[in-house]
Amino acid sequence: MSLDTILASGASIAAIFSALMVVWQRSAVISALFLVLNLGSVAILFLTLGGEFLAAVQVLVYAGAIMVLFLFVIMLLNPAPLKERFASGPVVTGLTFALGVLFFASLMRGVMSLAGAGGTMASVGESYGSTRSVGELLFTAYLYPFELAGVLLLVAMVGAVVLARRQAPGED
Amino acid sequence: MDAAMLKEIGEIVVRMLIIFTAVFTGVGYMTLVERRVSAWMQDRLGPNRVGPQGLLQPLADGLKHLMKEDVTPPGAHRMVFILAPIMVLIPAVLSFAVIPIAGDAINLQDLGLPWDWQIKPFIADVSVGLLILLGLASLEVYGVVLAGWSSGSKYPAMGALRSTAQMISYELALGLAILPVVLTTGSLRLQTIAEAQAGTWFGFVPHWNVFIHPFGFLFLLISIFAENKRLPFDLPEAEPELVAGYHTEYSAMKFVMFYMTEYSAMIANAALMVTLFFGGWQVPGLVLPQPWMFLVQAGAFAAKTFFFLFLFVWVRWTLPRFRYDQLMNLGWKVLLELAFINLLVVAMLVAAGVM
Amino acid sequence: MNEILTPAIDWAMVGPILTLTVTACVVLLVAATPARRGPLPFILTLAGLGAATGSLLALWERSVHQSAFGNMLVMDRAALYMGGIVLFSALLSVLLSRQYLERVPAPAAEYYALLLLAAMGMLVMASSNNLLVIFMGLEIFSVALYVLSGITRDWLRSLEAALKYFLLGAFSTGFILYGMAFIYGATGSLDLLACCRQARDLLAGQGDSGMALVLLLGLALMIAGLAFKVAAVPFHWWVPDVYEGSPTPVTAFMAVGTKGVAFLVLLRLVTTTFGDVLVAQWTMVLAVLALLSMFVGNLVALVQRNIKRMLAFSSVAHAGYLLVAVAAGTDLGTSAMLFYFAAYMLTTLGAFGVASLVAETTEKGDQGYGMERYAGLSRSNPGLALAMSVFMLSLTGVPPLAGFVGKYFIFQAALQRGLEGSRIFLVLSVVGILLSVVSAAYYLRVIVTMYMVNPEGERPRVVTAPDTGFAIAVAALGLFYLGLYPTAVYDMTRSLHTTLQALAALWLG
Amino acid sequence: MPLVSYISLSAVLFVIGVMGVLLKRNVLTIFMSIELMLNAVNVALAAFARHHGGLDGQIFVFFVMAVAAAEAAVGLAIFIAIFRLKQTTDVTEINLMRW
Repeated sequence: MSLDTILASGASIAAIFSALMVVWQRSAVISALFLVLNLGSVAILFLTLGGEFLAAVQVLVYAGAIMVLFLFVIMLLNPAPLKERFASGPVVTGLTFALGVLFFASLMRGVMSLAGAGGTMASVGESYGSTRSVGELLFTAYLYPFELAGVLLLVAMVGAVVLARRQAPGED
Repeated sequence: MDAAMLKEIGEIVVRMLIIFTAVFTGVGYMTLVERRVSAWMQDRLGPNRVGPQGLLQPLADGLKHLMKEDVTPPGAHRMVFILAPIMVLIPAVLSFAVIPIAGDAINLQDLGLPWDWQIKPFIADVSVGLLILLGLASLEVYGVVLAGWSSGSKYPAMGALRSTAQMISYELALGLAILPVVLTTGSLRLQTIAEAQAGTWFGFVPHWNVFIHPFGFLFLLISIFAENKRLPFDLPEAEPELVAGYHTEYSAMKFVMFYMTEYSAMIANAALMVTLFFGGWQVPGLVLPQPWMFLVQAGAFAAKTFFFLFLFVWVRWTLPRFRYDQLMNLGWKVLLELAFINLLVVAMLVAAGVM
Repeated sequence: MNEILTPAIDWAMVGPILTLTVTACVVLLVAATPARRGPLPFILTLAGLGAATGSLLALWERSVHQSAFGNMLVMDRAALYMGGIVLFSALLSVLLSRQYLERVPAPAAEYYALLLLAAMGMLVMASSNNLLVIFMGLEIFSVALYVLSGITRDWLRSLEAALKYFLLGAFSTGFILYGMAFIYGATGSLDLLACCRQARDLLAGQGDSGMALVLLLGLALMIAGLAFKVAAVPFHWWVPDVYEGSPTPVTAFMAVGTKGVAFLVLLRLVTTTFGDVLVAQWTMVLAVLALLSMFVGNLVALVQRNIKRMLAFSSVAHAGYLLVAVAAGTDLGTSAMLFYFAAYMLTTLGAFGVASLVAETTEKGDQGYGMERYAGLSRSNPGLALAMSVFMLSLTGVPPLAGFVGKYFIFQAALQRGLEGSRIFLVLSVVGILLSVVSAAYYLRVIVTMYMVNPEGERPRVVTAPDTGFAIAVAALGLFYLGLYPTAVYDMTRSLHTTLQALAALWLG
Repeated sequence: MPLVSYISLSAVLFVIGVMGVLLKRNVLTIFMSIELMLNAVNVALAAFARHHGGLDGQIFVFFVMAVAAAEAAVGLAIFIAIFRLKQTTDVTEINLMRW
């Protein structure tokens, strides 16, 4: 086994475990912590897939900004842990589980077809996934969506301010 | 296990030993430096009894904390309470892994040691080193939030909320302040950035980024003060308001971890400033054979870093504290915009071919 | 360092999108000044929408296949047509909003800016030819609409709508994204043109055979995600709550815009990109979705006592009719769908516009969407009652209104497929026509209430501002125009199908 | 790891996320489950990109992150606004409207 395979397998196990814990935990804070662990494992998976820039951005943006925002809001609201683990009674929960298993089975039916000869990884050069190569694509071929991302962030910023701002008296 | 692999592991271990020993010694003695300098500024003596000039004081402090009772408050969330100090310390220490302390690798045989090992001047050679540093800095927030939350008490919670808001806010300005350097250097690898600052203008002005990007440096300096929650921005731990902020409820070794985090983050940030803006390990015009080159460069790096550490202490005991709204206004309404304008100007100059 | 050469930009092509973005930014700047309370944001918004429409029309006369940014943006006539519908509905919705915003606690300037940005996102999605751009457009307008539906943030009902819309919208985005990931995995490209070629090769047995299943999975997931956005059963649970809780002009715009661009993307996917691959599969899926939507929408609408919820379920039913047309996959189906959509836009905007006027605002939020509030409206506001009757009749599909003509085209397309031997389309058309008759019950109940039921106590006159009245009148008259003279628009939609096909032919060429 | 392992992992994560959305009653946890789904998509995209040897998938992941950030900002703002009016994050208690 190569180092990459060991790393990827370990990260996969950590990712699945932490994902399960996100759903299983009652307390939102603990869930968020496991989600951070999940994001970290996925960052390692990105590394094994040759996406070093992606891995750094995953840590920086996802773990470092988005999840911090999550935790910040959880702390601000400080909701009491809910007594029930799931929203509905055992029957509905069981049915949902059955639905999930069905969905998973149909997904896997498609996915397993990749197990054949076609599911190999292309060999890529040293610069694959480097900051420069990703950046160059972003500013040439993907310039248009890149600009759109700017608009999207503007929308989100305006929206967050509009919704969360405390209203000053006499304001419209 | 064959010899080659053994050699590789050995090299890594030596690298880590060198850098982490330096860091932890630095952390220990920074506590002493802070107390002595503050005493000096306030016309006191400070701790000078344990060892000559109080040099053994950090050891004594460590021993004392080890033997103290470790209290977990009744309202605390036990697991997270224990996890928080670890989560805050690890990223702070990890950030040293990508900072280069000298130019070229050194062979242990040059030092008169029997092993033919090449010791690189950094632990990990990462092409996105700067991003990793920023990422680790943002991960430090978790420990803070969790410490405040898990203590199950009001003051830590308030302190943690303040810290988080402050750290998130100033992270943006910090990133924007650094970007001009990346723009002119064209790399996120710290060693490349340091190497790019070799040489001098007119034979005596070193080719350091601080002379190219003075504003960037200024903004970075201010953001770092805020990131580290040092005076004049130590609102999260403002004693008169919040006892000790997010780590109010911590005692013994867990408290030491927070304390160590504060100082190692300080050292890391000072080293970052040196690497980005003050030529890193560069000593202009110096050419020496190995191993002297390595040692002098490492020494120069340490000296430059210490200068900034001293600045941190100096400022702490000189300036009064801001109000919290002033702090937020400065971050969001002044620093962010200025840093952005600075970046825009540099970008235009680069595009125009001036830089 | 080697230079990075940024691509040349065709400014005319991004004209409509850019105009909307810039206008939104200007409105946001105005929001920072005292002028935010005046009429300036409203006027600027109208001007921006007008300018965007102008630049859209200017593009219409250019060649049929115009693209920019390496085919990421394709302003073909289908995109322009749907873009026109989006802009027109934004225009009407803004006209309806001004009076509404005076009595509800919402920041008007930000409201207009977000509405403009939502329209911009819809234009992006309608004109995109790349999975990534489709996704970005979808997200821009979705995020803007999440905010808009909760913009009256002192009302729990509105925030509840925002919450539900947000959670379910983000959930469905996950499905669309996963579908995109699989399509990318199977074809190796995000560009619909390249996907199109690769998909044909895959299905023809060239390339990696394992990928065919992955492609099918991707398409299925994307259809499921888009079915969320167009509010098709069984992905419709969010619709009644979100439509009821959101500010009414936002509901109108949301119902039209989201559906329009989602349907266009669906159309592009199934008729152009995967037009002759996996046909049996996607036809069946869409047909089943259509059948369920028509059933559930019409039957649940029967028992609604709240006009907004009734219109919400009616919109589910209409999503069903539109899906029938898409499923047909023929040129008749495509043009019927596009034509029906124009009629749907006018009725929806008009009906929600009247609903927003008749409602009254209290501390806790909008009240008075109950059916009983329409009692006696014919006496207090005869014009409004007449307009509402027109909308209800058009929704039912009564000649000579546009709704009738649209339904006629749709069921004609379905029947044609049915007569060619596809049994499911026979079922679809028969069921659809029967359910249309059933739907008359709840649409006519509104008219009956307005004209024949006496109100309890005095029915106060509803005050209609000139701009609101104008918007409603335009919608009502437009229905007559489309119903009496459908040829102009129908010919246009016929030609749109040709451009979509021509595009595919050009790609495969 | 071969491609099929990565995609299987992504499917597992995606289904866990879907289950979380359907089963949980805390809005924050539901939103976190949605983030899990997006993460699963990211794994699939990066793996497919590596499979094809192109970078388009990685670029897509980058945009998904931007979108996740935008959604987080708006979503959390909605949660805060609701919490301000009604002190709860329990979806089953946010139910003014019923049919």
